[in-house]
Amino acid sequence: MEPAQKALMLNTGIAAQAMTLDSASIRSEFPTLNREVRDGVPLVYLDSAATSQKPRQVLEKVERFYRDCNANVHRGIHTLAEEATTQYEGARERIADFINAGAAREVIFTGNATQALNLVAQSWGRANLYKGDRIVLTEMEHHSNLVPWQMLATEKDLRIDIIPVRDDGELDQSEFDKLLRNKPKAVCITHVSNVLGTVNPLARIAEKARSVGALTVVDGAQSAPHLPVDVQALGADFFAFSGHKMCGPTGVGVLWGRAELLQLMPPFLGGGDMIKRVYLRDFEPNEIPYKFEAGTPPIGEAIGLGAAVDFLTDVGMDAIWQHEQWLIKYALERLEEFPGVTVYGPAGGVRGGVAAFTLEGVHPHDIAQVLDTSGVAVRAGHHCAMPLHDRFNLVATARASFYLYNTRDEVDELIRGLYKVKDLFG
Amino acid sequence: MEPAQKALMLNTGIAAQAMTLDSASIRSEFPTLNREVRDGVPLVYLDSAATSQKPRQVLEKVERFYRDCNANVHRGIHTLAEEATTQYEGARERIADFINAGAAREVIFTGNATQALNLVAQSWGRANLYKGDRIVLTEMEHHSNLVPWQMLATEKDLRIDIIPVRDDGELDQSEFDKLLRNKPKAVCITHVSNVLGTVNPLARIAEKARSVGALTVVDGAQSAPHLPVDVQALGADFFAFSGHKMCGPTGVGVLWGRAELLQLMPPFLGGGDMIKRVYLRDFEPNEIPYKFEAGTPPIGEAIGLGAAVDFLTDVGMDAIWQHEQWLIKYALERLEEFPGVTVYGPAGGVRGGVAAFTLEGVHPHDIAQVLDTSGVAVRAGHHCAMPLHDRFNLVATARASFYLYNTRDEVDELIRGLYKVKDLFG
Amino acid sequence: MHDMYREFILDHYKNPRFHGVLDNADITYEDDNPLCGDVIRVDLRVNGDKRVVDAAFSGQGCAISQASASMLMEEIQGKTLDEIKEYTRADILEMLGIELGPVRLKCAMLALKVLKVGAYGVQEWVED
Amino acid sequence: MHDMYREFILDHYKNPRFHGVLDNADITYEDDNPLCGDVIRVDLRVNGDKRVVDAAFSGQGCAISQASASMLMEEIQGKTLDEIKEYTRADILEMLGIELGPVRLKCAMLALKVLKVGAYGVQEWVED
Ligand SMILES: Cc1ncc(COP(=O)(O)O)c(C=O)c1O
Ligand SMILES: Cc1ncc(COP(=O)(O)O)c(C=O)c1O
Repeated sequence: MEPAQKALMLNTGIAAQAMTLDSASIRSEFPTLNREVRDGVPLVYLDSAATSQKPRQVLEKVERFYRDCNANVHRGIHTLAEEATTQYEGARERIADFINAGAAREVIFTGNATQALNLVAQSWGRANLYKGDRIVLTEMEHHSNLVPWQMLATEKDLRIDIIPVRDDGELDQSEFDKLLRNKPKAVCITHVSNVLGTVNPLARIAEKARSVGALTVVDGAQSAPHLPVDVQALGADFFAFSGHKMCGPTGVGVLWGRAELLQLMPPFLGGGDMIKRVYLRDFEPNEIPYKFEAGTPPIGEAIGLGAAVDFLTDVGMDAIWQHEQWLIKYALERLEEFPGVTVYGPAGGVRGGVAAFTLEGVHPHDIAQVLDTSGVAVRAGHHCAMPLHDRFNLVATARASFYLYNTRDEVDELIRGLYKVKDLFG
Repeated sequence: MEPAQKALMLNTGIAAQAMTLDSASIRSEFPTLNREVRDGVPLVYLDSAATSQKPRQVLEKVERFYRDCNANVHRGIHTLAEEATTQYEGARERIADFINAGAAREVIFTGNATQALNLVAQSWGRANLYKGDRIVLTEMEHHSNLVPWQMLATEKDLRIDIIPVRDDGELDQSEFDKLLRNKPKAVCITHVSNVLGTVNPLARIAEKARSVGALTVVDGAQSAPHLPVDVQALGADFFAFSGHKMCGPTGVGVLWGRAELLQLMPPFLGGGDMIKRVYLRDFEPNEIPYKFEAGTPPIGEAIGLGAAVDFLTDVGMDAIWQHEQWLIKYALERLEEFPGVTVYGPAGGVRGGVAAFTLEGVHPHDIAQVLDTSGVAVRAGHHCAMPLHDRFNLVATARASFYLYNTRDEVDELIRGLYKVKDLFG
Repeated sequence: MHDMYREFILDHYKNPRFHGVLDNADITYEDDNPLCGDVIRVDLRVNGDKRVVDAAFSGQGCAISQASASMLMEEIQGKTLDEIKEYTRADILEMLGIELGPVRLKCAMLALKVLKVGAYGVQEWVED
Repeated sequence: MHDMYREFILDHYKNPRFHGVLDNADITYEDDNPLCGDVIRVDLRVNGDKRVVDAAFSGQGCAISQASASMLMEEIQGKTLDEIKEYTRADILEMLGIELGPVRLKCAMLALKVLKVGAYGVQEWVED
C-alpha cells in the first residue's frame, strides 16, 4: 500500500474548505469510475448510499484469496486451510480495530446489515423481551431496522413506540424523553439516515437509554462507511453495518455486540461451526463469535472487507468525512437554488453526504431516468424508508449520495442534468 | 466460453472406464491447482467436500461485475443498477435450469446451504409444526441439517426420529418405514453424505414421505456439485446447497422450494427488498423469491454462482459424476489394501467421491498434518457430523474428497503420503 | 434526447387521453407499484357483447406508467374483453416503442396489470 | 521430515512422561477439544507450600496434544502454583520448538488449558 498511500495523501491546498481529498488519485483506484455509461457519456456515480464502488486493492485481495489459498476455514489443518483461517480471522481483527471494538470476538460476520439486525431481534430479542415490553424505533429507520422488530413484536406481543422526525429532519428529542418514561427495553436507531442525511446524537441517546435500562441497537449501515466510528465511545450495545457500502464486496456484513451480551444470547441460526458438540437430539453452542456464524462464512467477502477497511483507514476516516461535508454543503447550495427543487433533511450543520429531493411536476423515476442519459446515477424511490416518506407526504424522492471518490464537478453534472429534466418536462 | 468448452471436451479414449474428463485442460482452468504448498511441493487438493477450487471464468465474471457494473439491484433505474439486476436475475434463471426448478422464482439466494436449511426450519417449520409433531432426520446428517431442527424442536416441543445408518453406510430403510407409521410432518435428509459418500435413494424416500403427508427437505450440499440434480424428478419439496462447494464463491447458497409452499410461508428475515409495503408498525411481504431475500443480497456472489453453473454445465454433470466414480473406485482400492487403513461408507456401487478413513495408531490430525508436508490437502476431524462419528465409535476421521479436477495420480500421491505417515508413527 | 421520453410519450403524459373516472362503470380496479408509488385506476363500461364502450384511467406516477395507461385506454376502446385478454407485455412495449429495463418495465406494465386483474381476476396476471 | 514431528516430539508422544492417573490427587481436571477429539486429564498433588509434588496426565489425541501434555508435566514438577500461573502460549511453543497454525495451536494448548483451569478456575483461561 505504500505508493497508494502516498497517492491518497490529502490535498491541503484549498484554503476556504480546510481539507479535501485528492480526488484524481482516489478515483484512479476505482475501476468502475472510468467507465462510460454509453459512448461518450462518462459515469457520474451518485448512488453510494445504495452500494459503493470497489477499489482495485479490494478486488485484488479477494481474487488473490481465491487464486492462492482458497480453502474452508477453522476446521482444516492443511496449508491452504491455515492460510485461509489466518486471513479470515485477520480481517475480523482489522474490522474490530476499525470500529474500536473491545475485542475481535465481538465482531460477527453476517451476510449484510439486515441479517445483523435480524440476529439481534431474533436472538437477543426473543430471549429477553416479553409480552407488553416496549421497544423504541424512529420514524427515519430503514426497513431493515423496522421489519425485524415488527416481526418480533407480533410474535411476542411487544409494543412499538416511535420517535417522530421533525420537519427539519432531526429526531424529536423531547418525544424521546417522554417515551423513555415507559421504560423501554431497547432503542433501535439509525446512526445516519440514508434519506435525510441526519446524523443522530447517538452518544446522548445511548446514555439516556442506558439510564432507563434499555439497550441501544444501532444501524450503522450509513455511518461506518462515512465517518470515524468508535462503538465504545458511542455507548452502543449492538452496531450493524454492511461491507458493500464501504468499498467491500456484497455478501458480507458485520454485527458488533458487547461480549457480555453476546455470550448470554442463544444461537441465531444452527449448523456447522456454531457448535461445540452435536448429539442426535441436542447440541452445545460454540464460543463467540462462532456461536453466531452458522455454516461456511463469507470467507472471501470478509477478507475483502478487511482490505476495504485497510483502504479506508489509509485514506483516513476523518478526511473522508470532511470531504463529504465539503461536497454535501456545495450540493445543498446548488440544489436549493434550483427552481422547483425541495431537499429533505437538515438544512445545514453536521449532515451525511446524501441529498434526497423532489422536483416539482416530475416524478422521481423520471428524474433518475433522464439523469441517466447524462451518465448521472441517482436513485429514485422510497429508499427502503416508506414510513419516512409517508411522514413527508411523499411516495418517492430522488437521492444523490456521495462518497470519498466524488467531486464538486460531479455535483455540477447533476445540476446540469436536472436542467435537462426541467426542459423535457417543463 | 467457446474455446474453454472445446478444451473441456470429454476424453473418451479410455476403454475400461468408459469416460473420464480431460484433466489437464480442466486443471488449467483452476489457478489454485498450479500452486506449490511450499518450494517444490505442488498442491494435491483433496478437500473439495469442504470447499471447491474456483475456475478462472468464475473469478473473472465476479471481478468483471465489480469493475464494470457494480450497483445495487432491483430498486435502481440507472444503467448500472439495471445491468446489475439483469445479471443477478439471470444467474437465478440459470441456477433454476441447472436443478430443473419449475420456475426461477422458486430459487432463493441465501448465504450458504446452512442458512437455506434454517430458512425452511424457521419459516415453514415454525408456521406448520405443532407440539408433538414428528420430524425424521438421519444419523448421517451434517450439523447443518440437524441443529436447525433441534432448535425448532426445543422451541415447539417436537419429536425427532432418527433413521439409523447401517454398518455398510447405507440408511436402514426398514427403520425408516417404521418411523413413517408415526406420520411425521417432514423428512430432512442429505442427498449425499459428506463423510460416507452414501448416495441416498431420494426419489424413493420422498415418495414414501409424501405417501404419509410428510415433506422432504433435502440437503443437497454434496450432490448439486457432483451429479445431475432434477429437483422435480426427485420429488423433493425443498433442496438446499452452497455455491462455494460447486466452483462458485463463498457467501452464496441456494434454497429451492416448490412455489406453492414458498408462497404460503411467512417471511424468514425482515428488512429491505423482502417487503411490498412498510408502515411504522406493520408490513406487507413481497412476492417470492424476494420475500425471502432480506437486505442487499450477495449480488456478486450469486452472479459468480451463475458462472459456476455455466462452467459445470459445459463440462457436463454426467461426465463429472462418472469421473468421480472412476476416481473413488481407484481410491477405495488403494486405501483398502493399505495396511491399517479402515474406510467408512459403502464398499462399492454408487458412491460419492469422498473417502473418510482412519489409520491404526495415528490420530487423523497427525495424518492430515504429515500429508500436508507432501502437499496433500485432506481434512481431519468430525466433518460436522459428530453423531455419525459417534455411531462408528470414532472421534475423528481423515477425509479425502474429489472433484472434476482430480486425477488418479493424485490418489497415488495420497497413498505415498500415507506411507510417510506410517514410517513416522510406525 | 433520451429515447425513453420520445415526444409522443411525453405528450401522452402531459395530455393524457381518456383520463378520469367513469360514473356507473361496470368494472373498476386500482393497484399500485409500491416501489415507486405509481397508482393506476381503470374504469370500464362494457355492453352486452362484452365490448368496451368506454374506458378511463386515473392515478399518478411517472411518465412511463401514466403514458402507457393513456395509450392502453386509447387502444382498447371498442375492443371485446376477450380481445383484451390477449394483450401482452410485447404489445405494451410496441405501443411505447422503446426498450425498458427491469424496474421501468414494472411502471409500463402497471396499467395492463390493473386492466387485466380488474377484468378477469388475479389469476390472469402472471408477472413474467 | 516435517518440523512438526521432530524426534523429541514423537518421542514424548510414543513414550509419554508422567502419564497416568494419581491416587489422592489434590487437583484433577479434564477437558477436550471437540473439533478433533483430543482429551486431556491432569492430576496434581501439591504440598503445603502449594508446590507440585506430583503431576500426571492421561487422555488421548493427536501427537501434538499428547506430547505437549507430556512436556508440560515434566516442566511443572516441583513448581509452585503461582509459578504455573505464569505459563503462557509462548512457553508451550518454546517447549515444542515449532510454529503452529491456528487449528494445531488448540491441540498444543489443551494441556495448559486443563492445567490452569484445574488449578485456578476458568477465569484464568483466556484463549487469545
Ligand atoms: C452435507 C452437507 N450439508 C451441509 C453443509 C453446509 O454447507 P455450508 O457450510 O456451505 O452452509 C455441508 C458442507 O459443509 C455438507 O457437506
Ligand atoms: C440506513 C440503512 N440501514 C440498513 C441498510 C441495509 O443494508 P443491507 O441491504 O446491506 O442489509 C441500508 C442500506 O440499504 C441503510 O441505508
